[in-house]
Amino acid sequence: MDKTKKQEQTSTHKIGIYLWIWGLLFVLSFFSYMVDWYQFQGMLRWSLILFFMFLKAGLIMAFFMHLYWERYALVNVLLWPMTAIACFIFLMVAEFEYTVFTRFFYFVVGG
Amino acid sequence: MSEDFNDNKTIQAQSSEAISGGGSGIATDADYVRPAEVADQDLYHGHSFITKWIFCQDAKVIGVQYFLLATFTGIIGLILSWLMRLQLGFPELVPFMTAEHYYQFVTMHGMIMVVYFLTALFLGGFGNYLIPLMVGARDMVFPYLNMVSFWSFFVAVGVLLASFFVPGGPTGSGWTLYPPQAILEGTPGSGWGIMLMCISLILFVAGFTMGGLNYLITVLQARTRGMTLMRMPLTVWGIFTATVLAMLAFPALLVGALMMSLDNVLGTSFFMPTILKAGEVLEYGGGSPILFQHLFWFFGHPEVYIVALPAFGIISDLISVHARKNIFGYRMMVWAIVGIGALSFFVWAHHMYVSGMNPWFGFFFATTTLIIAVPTAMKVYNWILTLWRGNIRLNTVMLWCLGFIVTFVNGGITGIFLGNVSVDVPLSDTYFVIAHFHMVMGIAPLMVIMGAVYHWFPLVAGRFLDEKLGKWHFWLTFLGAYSIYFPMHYLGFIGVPRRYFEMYDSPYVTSAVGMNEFISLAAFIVGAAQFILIYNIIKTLKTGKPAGHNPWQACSLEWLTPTVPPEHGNWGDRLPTVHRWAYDFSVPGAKEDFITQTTPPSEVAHTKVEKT
Amino acid sequence: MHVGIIFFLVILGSVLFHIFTPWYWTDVASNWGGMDDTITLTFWIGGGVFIAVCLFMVYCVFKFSYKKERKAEYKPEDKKLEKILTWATTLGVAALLAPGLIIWNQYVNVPKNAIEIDVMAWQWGWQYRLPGEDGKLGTTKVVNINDDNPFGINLDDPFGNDDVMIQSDVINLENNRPVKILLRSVDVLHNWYVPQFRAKMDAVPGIVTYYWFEPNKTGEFEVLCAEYCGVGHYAMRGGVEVQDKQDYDNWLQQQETFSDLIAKQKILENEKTKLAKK
Amino acid sequence: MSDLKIEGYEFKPGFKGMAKDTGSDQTMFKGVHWGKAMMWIFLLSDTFIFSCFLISYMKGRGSTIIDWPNPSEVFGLHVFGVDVPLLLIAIMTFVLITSSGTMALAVKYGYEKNKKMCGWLILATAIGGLTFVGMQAFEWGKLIHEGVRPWENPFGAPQFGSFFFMITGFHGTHVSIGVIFLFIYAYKTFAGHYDEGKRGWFTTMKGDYVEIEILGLYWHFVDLVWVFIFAFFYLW
Ligand code: HEA
Ligand code: HEA
Ligand code: CUA
Ligand SMILES: [Cu+2]
Repeated sequence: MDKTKKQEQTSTHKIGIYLWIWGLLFVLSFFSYMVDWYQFQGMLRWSLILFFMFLKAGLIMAFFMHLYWERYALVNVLLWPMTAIACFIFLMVAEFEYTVFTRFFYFVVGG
Repeated sequence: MSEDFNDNKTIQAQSSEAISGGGSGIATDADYVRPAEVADQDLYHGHSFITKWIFCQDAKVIGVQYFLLATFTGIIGLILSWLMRLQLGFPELVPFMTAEHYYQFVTMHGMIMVVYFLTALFLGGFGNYLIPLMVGARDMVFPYLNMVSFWSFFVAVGVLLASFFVPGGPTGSGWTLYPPQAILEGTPGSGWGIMLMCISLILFVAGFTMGGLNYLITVLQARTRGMTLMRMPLTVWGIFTATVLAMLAFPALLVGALMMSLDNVLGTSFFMPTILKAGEVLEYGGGSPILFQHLFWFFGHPEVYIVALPAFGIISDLISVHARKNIFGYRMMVWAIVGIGALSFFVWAHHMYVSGMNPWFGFFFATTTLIIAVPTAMKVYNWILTLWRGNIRLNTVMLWCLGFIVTFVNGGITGIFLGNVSVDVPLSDTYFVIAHFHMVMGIAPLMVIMGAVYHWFPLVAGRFLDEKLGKWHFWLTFLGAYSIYFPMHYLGFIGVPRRYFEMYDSPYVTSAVGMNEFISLAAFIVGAAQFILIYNIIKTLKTGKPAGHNPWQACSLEWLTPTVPPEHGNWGDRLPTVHRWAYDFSVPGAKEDFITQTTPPSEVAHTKVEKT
Repeated sequence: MHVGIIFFLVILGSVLFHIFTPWYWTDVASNWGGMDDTITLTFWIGGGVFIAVCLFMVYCVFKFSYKKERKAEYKPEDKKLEKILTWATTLGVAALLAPGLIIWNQYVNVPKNAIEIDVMAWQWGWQYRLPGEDGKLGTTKVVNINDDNPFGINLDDPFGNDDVMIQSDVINLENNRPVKILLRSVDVLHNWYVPQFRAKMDAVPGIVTYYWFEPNKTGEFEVLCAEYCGVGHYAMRGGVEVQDKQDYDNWLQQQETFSDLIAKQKILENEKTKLAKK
Repeated sequence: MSDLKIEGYEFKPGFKGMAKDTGSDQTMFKGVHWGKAMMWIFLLSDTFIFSCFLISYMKGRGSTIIDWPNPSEVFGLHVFGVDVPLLLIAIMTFVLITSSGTMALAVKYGYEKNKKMCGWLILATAIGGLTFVGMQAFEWGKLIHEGVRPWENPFGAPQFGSFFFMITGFHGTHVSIGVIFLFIYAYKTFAGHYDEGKRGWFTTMKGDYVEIEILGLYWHFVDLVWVFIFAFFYLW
């Protein structure tokens, strides 16, 4: 195992890129904190939260976890299963809306 | 410690200069296989009895350990099913059987059979034994982790069985463990029993994850030279895909079990709405029982394919070897396995059509569920098309294969009934469902296990199992099991609900009593017939006909080890190189009716072998 | 040889069993005959495929069993055949799915004129509530449930007062009138299932679920609980009596409403206080 | 990684490369160490665990008809006479990101075989993690003091407490396990186990700097999960 490894892994990335990402993460975290600070509400809040969240997650995965430099075979294996999670999320949104509807309708407001 | 490793020797044998005909200069040579990418694995060789047989790091030993423990739990499950059948067929014979007992038995039977028997046997047992051999690896890539995996399973089984002896007994909540009922009084084992069940499941998942990582990385990263994914035997494909499903599905079970334990112990209300019990309102409120069902089936549906896919894979290999014909449409088979695996994450709520979930889900899940029938159908067609114009050896192994096809297609078709949402409405939660899943999960994969045992026993033990006993075993099991479950569908049509301790004064009973007695009788016979196999194994270990090398004239790697049974490290000094797929049977122009995977093209230049 | 014959007999036996079985579904007593039709259709298509596959297998066993001198065919793939089979199967599946979805669409959409019935389940029994003259059921809460208010009706909900309460596990239904069953449970999951009506749905604590049907045969039917709910599950029975309009109206007349109950309770209390004063 | 070379194998970028890698023999993830591949797959599985937690949380929060407490207030701190919303959480986020940065650098120096830098950076990461766990303990203490329990919550829906303790607890367990390993690896780095390929205590496998990257993957994942928890639990 070690023989082939050694040649390949002597090449690393410049320290600058890590410092950059590091800085960006601080800035983005600060921004998402500001979303709360200024008490944005509604769609604006949601889209900002999600935007910063995905940006941060993306930076961590891509650079700190080196996914940006990995080959597509690995990247795709890791990302495709997320479609199942996405499906689960969408359906559970529909489910909680239905649940809360029946609760309000039959236990609170009636009609 | 250093003498425990023999790395120097093997690494040298593996370095690229030592490869005959190798080197990039002669790349035009038909036999050329590129040099090894990774250095040979160094293995820890145990010396004492303990490191060799108990805390052993050899995947083959671990596989056998898994196999034996899973069979042991399976026999417990079988005994429980006998007790259930006694109650259902001849209640007067078991006056000691209360409803509590009955429900505990049903629950433990279901859970043991699905998780601790089939999953452990296919993935832990066959996976461990066969994956490294079939892909040409020396062992699993993380032998230590693999060992821990088995012992976690061992502890999980221990905890599970311990629940029979705690106050209140094991949980009787049904294997689906639905809250609120699972953790409320009124269900047997709602205190200790369900707790231990959750703990045992969590241990199982943890242990399985360790094993699963091994299987996956071994297949992905430790294949031998020349072994591409599209040359792997379908057995490996089936187990591999099932492992992927398990790694992604078990988390949902883990989360569900954890949250339910918290509801039980801390009094949180994840799954618990306001509940009135014996005139008093319990301190719960606001939770959602349906959420648990979603979590459970997000795990549960992939789980049923976790036990089905290895069966699909193994059966393909057995049929191909014993019909002396390549598996028909290998590519399609691989894609079907992968497709079924992927789709199985999008169909879970077909178990919940009448659960009171958002009714619009019915459309979505009925569609996805029926779509999954298409790749499955392709697999069925390819099995029978492999028989077509084959040269079928009607030995015991092949009999199990034929039995599998009949029972699987039967169970699959009833799955189509249930998947079609409005057809499921009258049939859900009746014996039709019981019949469906025993046919497709209880019997069909069992046929595969049996076939696999008869097929690979000569490899593991070096001797053939007795054919005559084998045939008895097969016919009793197949005909018996078919006559248990085929009529059972009709109980479902009448409307007999599942999980009924007895039907008592219901008008439905009268006509069903006779059938229940018949089913129970068949169940006793089938169960007893399994002991033929155990007898056969014990007898054969001593007196069986020696098998020698590659007794079935198969092509795949596991039969090509230098020693039979294979030793630790599998391949002696040098790893095999692979030049073709695992199914070159009856190639026109070849001397024999099979060409092994390691045969270089130059040796069979005159034949019409297709490039794979 | 005998292998093929036995497998053939198994298939033949299955078919014969299906034809001659004395165990089959009860006569449908609701509008969901469409479900039976879909099952029948599935039987034809599915059963046909099952028989075809198995007979093909039996044929292969007869025709191609081992002979030393014969060599099997070598044909890894047949793209065209596989394509045909894929499409044929897709077609078959679609043919099954379409009617299934159409019926499901009817199942989840309740007709406007359906009468709502509140089915309340507990371990281990049933009771029912019908809307009164206003045609509407009052809202409920589990915490309100006590001897004076067996259904947990919210006292400040005006719709609740005239609700008809049937504290019995048998309910009467009017023939040929669609009912919307509203299911509610105070403890665990249950399922109000009458095999003859075909329809079912779980009662889930914490929410209200529903389904509908239109009974079209008079008579008595047994209600089975079809979702596991603890040790009493198998004994959790109820009854339905489907009657013609006149009988049904007579029956309805005799039932108590929530306000009756409250009034009765008041009288009782008054008497008690009177007694105490004396 | 980017300029990998394997004898007899020609690399292609992008999806073409993916098809080629997948179709090749021996390995599918070219040049990826077994342990690293394992960690990735494990993290994928772990992602599903956290996803299930968060999905359950979403379902639970969405379907309760009792008001959900406003996290911005609940997690606010009263400092210097003013109420600062989410202050503690903000600091925790910054601490965790800091430790993620040090970890990334540790991995880099590890590959450069810079034992000293690598070791110190791992140690810094461990201390960052420890700080995080400490602050989480403080936060738990504060909430418990205010009467929030897994089964009840004075500010509204009881599920708030349940999900809060469960999810942050599970995440905190991950962090704690990570911290333990960070300390062990810091020791192993300083002791030179990765330079001389000393065999592991249990696994008996030879040490290699790639283990630092594997640990790094885990640590970054913990940070990654926190990003999601931060967004969904504290900001929603
Ligand atoms: C190995 C396990 C296994 C397998 C492979 C399957 C396969 C299938 N199952 Fe089954 N199922 C279970 C195990 C399994 N099931 C278990 C354990 C339960 C009950 C759990 C419980 O509640 O306790 C269950 C319950 C269950 C339900 C819920 C019933 C209910 O509770 O109301 C449903 C509903 O959709 C369903 C559907 C299907 C379908 C559509 C398939 C399909 O994958 C089948 C596909 C196969 C074929 C269709 C046959 C071959 C095809 C042809 C020959 C082609 C021609 C066919 C046509 C054109 C129709 N199953
Ligand atoms: C793989 C799964 C599996 C298997 C093999 C079986 C096998 C059997 N099952 Fe089971 N069963 C379930 C899974 C399984 N079951 C599940 C999930 C449930 C639902 C539980 C619930 O509702 O919660 C259930 C429920 C269930 C019920 C319904 C109870 C009820 O709802 O009230 C009944 C009733 O008859 C029943 C009967 C039987 C019988 C008679 C057998 C057998 O006797 C049939 C014959 C079996 C064999 C021939 C296999 C035996 C072999 C071995 C044990 C190992 C030997 C191996 C070697 C030596 C290598 N089972
Ligand atoms: Cu109520 Cu089952
Ligand atoms: Cu399913």
